[in-house]
Amino acid sequence: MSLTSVIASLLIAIGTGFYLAGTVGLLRFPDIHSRLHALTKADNTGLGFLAIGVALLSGSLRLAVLIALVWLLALVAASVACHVIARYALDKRNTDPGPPA
Amino acid sequence: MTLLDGLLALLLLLLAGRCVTAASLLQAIVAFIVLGLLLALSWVRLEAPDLALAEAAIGAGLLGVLLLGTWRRLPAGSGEQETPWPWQGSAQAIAALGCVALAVVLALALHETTLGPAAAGTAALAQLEAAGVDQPVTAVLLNFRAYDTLLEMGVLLMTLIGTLMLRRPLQDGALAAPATPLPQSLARLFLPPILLSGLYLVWAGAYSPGGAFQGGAVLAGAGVMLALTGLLRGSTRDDLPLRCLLVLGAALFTLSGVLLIPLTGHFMAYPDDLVTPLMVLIEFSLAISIALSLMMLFTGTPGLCRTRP
Amino acid sequence: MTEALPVLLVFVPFLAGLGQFVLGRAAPWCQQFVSGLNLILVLLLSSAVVHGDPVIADLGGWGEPLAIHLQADGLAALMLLLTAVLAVAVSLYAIPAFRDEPRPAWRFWTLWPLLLASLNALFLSRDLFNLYVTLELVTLGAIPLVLLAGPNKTVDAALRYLLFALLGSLVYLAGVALIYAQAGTLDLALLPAALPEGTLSGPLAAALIITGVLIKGAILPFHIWLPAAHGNAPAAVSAILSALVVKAAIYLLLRLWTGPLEPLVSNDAGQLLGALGATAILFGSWQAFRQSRLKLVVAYSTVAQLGYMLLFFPMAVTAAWQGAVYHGLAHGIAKAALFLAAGNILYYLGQDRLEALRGIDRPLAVSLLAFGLAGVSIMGLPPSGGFTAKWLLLSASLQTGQWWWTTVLIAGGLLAAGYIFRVLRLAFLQADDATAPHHGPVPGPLMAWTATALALLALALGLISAPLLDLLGEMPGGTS
Amino acid sequence: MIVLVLDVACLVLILLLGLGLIRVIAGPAAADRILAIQLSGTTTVGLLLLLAIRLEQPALIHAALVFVLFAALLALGFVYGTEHER
Amino acid sequence: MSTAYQAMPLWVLLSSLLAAAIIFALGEGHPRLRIGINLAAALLKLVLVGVMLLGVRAGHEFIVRLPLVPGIELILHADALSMLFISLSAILWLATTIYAIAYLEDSPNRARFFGFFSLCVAATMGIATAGNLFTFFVFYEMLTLATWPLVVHRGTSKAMQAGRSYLCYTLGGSAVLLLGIVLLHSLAGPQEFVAGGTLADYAGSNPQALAVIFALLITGMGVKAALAPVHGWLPTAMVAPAPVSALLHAVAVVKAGAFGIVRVVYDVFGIELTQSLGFAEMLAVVASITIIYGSLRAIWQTDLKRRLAYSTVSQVSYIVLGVALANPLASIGGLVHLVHQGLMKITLFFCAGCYAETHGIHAIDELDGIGRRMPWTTAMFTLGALGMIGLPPLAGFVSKWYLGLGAVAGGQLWVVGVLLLSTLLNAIYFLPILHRAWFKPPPEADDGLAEAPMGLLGPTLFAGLAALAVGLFAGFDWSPLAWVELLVEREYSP
Amino acid sequence: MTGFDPFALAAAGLIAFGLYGFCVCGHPLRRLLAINLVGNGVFLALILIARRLPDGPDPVPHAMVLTGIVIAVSATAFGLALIRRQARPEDGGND
Repeated sequence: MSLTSVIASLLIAIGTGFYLAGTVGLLRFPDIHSRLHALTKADNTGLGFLAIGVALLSGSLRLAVLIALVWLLALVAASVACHVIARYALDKRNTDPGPPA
Repeated sequence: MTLLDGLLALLLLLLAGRCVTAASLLQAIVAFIVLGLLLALSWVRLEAPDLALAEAAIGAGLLGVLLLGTWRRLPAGSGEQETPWPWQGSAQAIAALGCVALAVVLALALHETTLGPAAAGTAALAQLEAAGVDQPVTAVLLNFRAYDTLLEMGVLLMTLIGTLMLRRPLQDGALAAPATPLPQSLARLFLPPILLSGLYLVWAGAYSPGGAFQGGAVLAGAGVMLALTGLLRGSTRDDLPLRCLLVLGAALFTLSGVLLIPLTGHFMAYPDDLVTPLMVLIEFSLAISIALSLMMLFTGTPGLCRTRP
Repeated sequence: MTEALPVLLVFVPFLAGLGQFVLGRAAPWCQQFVSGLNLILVLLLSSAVVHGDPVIADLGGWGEPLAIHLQADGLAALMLLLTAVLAVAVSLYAIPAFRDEPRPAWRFWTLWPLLLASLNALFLSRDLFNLYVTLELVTLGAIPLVLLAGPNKTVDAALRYLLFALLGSLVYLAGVALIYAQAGTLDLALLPAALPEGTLSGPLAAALIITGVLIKGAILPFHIWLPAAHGNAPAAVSAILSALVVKAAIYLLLRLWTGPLEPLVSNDAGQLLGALGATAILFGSWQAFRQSRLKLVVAYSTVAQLGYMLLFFPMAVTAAWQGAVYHGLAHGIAKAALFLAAGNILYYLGQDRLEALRGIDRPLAVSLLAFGLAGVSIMGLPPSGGFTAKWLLLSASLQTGQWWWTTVLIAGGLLAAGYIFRVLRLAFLQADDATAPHHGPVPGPLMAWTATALALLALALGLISAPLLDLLGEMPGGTS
Repeated sequence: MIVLVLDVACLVLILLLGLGLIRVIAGPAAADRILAIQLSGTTTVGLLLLLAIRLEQPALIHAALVFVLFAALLALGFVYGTEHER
Repeated sequence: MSTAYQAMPLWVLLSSLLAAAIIFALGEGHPRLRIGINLAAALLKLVLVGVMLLGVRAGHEFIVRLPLVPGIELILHADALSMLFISLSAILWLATTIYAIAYLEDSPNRARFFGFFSLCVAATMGIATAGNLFTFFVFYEMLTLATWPLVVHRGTSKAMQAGRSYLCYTLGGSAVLLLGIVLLHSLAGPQEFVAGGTLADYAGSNPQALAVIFALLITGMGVKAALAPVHGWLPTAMVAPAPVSALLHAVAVVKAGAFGIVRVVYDVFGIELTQSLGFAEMLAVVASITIIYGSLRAIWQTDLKRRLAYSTVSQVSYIVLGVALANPLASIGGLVHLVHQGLMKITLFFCAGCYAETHGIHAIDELDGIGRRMPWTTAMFTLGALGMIGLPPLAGFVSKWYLGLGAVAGGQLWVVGVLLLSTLLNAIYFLPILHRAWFKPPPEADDGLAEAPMGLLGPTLFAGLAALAVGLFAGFDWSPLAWVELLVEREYSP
Repeated sequence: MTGFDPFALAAAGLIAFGLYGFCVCGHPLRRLLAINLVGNGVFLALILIARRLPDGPDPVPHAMVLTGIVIAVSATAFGLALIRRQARPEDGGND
């Protein structure tokens, strides 16, 4: 087993761990804002590690660039989504069920 | 990997059950959207990356947004606690029993039929050489069974006309621009990669997973994003160029099918030396029509225009 | 040369619809041209079919089992003929009916040729999946047409229609999937030979396909979407929906039952379908009798009349085959006439509540005549196409010794007389001057006479059945 | 070996996705459910990347890219509605 | 030429069908043109019928075939029996048309009325010339439909009530009839009307089926023929205008039913088969019951037209009785009554219409002294009434005489009793009217002589005198009696 | 192929759940979701069927599913527009 594989495996394992943290956070944190916090940060870090690991394994620069792009865009998207949801939650403080009247 | 498949299937079933039994409508919608994500993974597992792409663009892009947006438009509390009607309990029980029985029979049938010849499929793979494209699915869609695809464009056009008929009067305004500038920045940042990947998918359809529909759906997603963030707005004025583009795919498809009859002797057949360029041309025109149709199905307006600050 | 006819039948109206859409405003003359051309093409096609084998077009030239074929046999030719005749009449009727509303008019003149193309495509299709696409095309063309009467009034009906139509076609598609899994082809001509025997999926697929088509065809208990949709649409559209769109589903059932599904279905299934049809006849007629709005009476009448076509399945002899198909033709023409006549009444009165009908026989004599004449065919009284069909079905029921269908047929005719005469009776009543309702303009001659012409045609069908039944031919695969 | 790692990672991720569904069910607020969608989205992207390597299907990276490009769209759609009628 | 001549029944049919179509197309305008078309069509038909009558007498058979459904033809066929009915209808149509033109002067919806009127006659022609049960049914239903608008013509709620009852009875009846026809068809294939019947072969193998079919056919036709207990529609239909009542009772509807029964017994089952299976006896009993029951009910009616209506119930059954007795003499009596009753009853209804139109008289007790004010009308009424009672040598006597002879010849003496009782009852309900009309003093507001207008009186006189003539000149060569004798001779001598 | 394919179960389950949902749900949006469940189940079944070709997945069912998805999406979008319109009928007429 090559060094690349080992490093990649390690990275993937770490990434998966972050995912685990994110999910647990989503489930265990008490309110919406802290859940947001857990989710976006942990998950995107996890995705980052995963992406690097996968990029190492992909063995082609083109794909590696593509994977990097995936991660970068995911970061941007997640931050905007998180921001928008946070604002929404702050504005409405509405509770489920029921759409706003 | 079998374990993965099993888990996927299990989650699919859980979500489907949630979707129909959830007390809150939003819960049902969210369950459905997540089910779409899992379905995309299932397509991957089932060697259907084309469909994974389609599901990604449709489920996450168009359909999810429409579902959530519709939920927001409903009056408060609608679809939540439905007033029970007489015999509801027993009727539900009967329906449930019937559906369980159906599921068992269906599963057995599907299990039983996973072996056997596929004359049409074998023929399609055998004649791939002559089809002008390397990707079997694209070959079936645009050449072997192009007629279905053409009629499908008719479906798209007719639902679009129907949706436009539901538009309310005097609403030429854009979506109120979001309160923060962030979404607009996001849209501006994402627009080029979305457009690029959409066009790439159309192009790639000839030899790898992708195609007119996947590409068109991604392009439509770009439009949805622009409209959501207020960069693009619906307009009540419909204009000729837009209408031309909406029917471009179907018209080009039909006309090439009809006009080439003297050369080929069959409707919707293509001469050997022209087949590849024609396929690409038709694929792009279809993608444009699909993208615009889906986008306007979203906005529900006959026209679109840019919002100038 | 004749191979081009099926292709043209689909693409002439299809391109006309696209052109109309691009044009952006109503151009009724274009549709008159298209419907006329369509009729000529169908006549040419029928003459080709009656003189020999079916006309087949291989799309793309890829051959069996891969390519989609268009095929016109006697059954398809008859349905195309019905469509073409109604297309001419409805297109003429719609000129004055939509004259004053430019935007709905544009949509109508766009959607209607597309729907015509879809119907033609459905009747010509020889491919199980292509039939799914055309079924969807037909319903998704029909629903926006329903909305033409004004979204506020019709949105509930359209939504219900859409939901049922979608469910129906997906259930159908599930059956198609199972069929493909076993046979590896979708070509109707190859399927009977390609389907293996003794599998679980075979009957299941047949059941799914039939159920899906029944939902689309608004057969009891799946009829609940129909009355609202047909009763609220503009008259020209109701005529198309009742005469053609639901008929298309039943057509499909006849075609599949005698074709690819033939080895998969049993006599018990036929009896079950017959029972559904009988229930539809009795229940639909009874409901029609109870309605207080004219167009709902006519719409429930459609629920009932569709049931007659289902009586073919338990009997499955040539007389029943001819009777069911001929009933489809006669009902199509007569029901279109009824809806157009009802549309004229609505146009004049501004409403169609039955109490408002008192004494309208003077201003609307021609429309009322059309209603009455078409009613004769609906009731199955001679001399009319409806009677010929009923006669054939009655003979079939006695021929097969299934006398219980005889009772249903007779009772259905009497119930139909009940609701038709209930309407005519009101029209003959002297108007109560004190409650004279507000009246709109009297419908013009084009509106009045297209309805009457169709009604007369429905009667004439009773006299010219021989060549038409000749065109239809024997029941496919039938022994008697 | 590497295959095993990928498989295990996939399994873990799909399990996490399943766990995240609890938020879909439990809520309580609408925003929580949207969060659950976000979580599933990111997890799916991760899974797609892993599967792209595991199944040697580079096209899946494109699928992942499409998912990412539309990742924020659902949240935007939820918050800002659909039609031009506000 | 020869085909055109061969197709005479078709032209007879079309003469009134086309008239109907033109009248509908003309609409409410052009009253003069409409009258012209009406009269011209009626005269044309008379001429055509005359030509055909000569042909049939010379032994020619007119037949037109039109394939309708595979295996089934629409057959128009003129034989001697048809001619009996056709001639009656053609003559009375002319009279009724003139009468109706005068009667409905200035009333609304005349185009509709005359359109359906012509349609009604066309249907009657079709029934008369039908060459098989299928064709018979086609026109039988057409008659039902064409008569309904006439019954409800006045548009009052009472008229609507009558229309509904008419439809319920007749459509129910025709459903039963259709069932019978289809059953017969499935048993024996397409059957044409042939003297002596065509079903003898099935008597041995399937008598139960034949019994069911016979019952269905007779019940279906019995509704129109107003056999008890399915006669209920007839008295209520009296709300229709007088020409319609005349048409319903004398020419078209009830006669169509009776004629149908004659056809079924003679030309489908054949007399021998009918008798051997025991159907004839039952039919005779039903007819007798109807005769007595109708007369009894007539006695208690105070409305003139209702009394006449119950009289019709009773009198039409003479035809059925004649056929059911199944011997030549009784058959002559029954068949000739088809014509005789038609002429007498139309006279009576024309008179009733004259009374109503001229003086607004509907009830019998308003008729006091009417003979002085309307002597001509009342004279005709008297002729008709006495004929109905059966006073020699009037038309009714001829019929009853032959029926009685037939009963005696057939050994069914109880029928003679029925006839006598019926005559007595006829006298009981007609003579008081005559007494009132001639011998009671008129009410104080007597405005002297006030005869009905010529348009009404003319047809009345014509019909009354015709009724008189067929009785007086029954022995002559061209009388209905002679024709019927010829007919029966053909029927009973295979 | 000895074991039971979990996706076959999932496909059957999706169809059954969808039908059940259509039967018992009153709200049109829920019914629309249920219909889409049926659709997804059918598509899943078709893809399963496509897999049994020895030399690579059968492209015909794939094409069928793609066509089906387009139809389902456009019809669903139309249905959603109808539902939105139904939810606020008071907003005036056509145009």
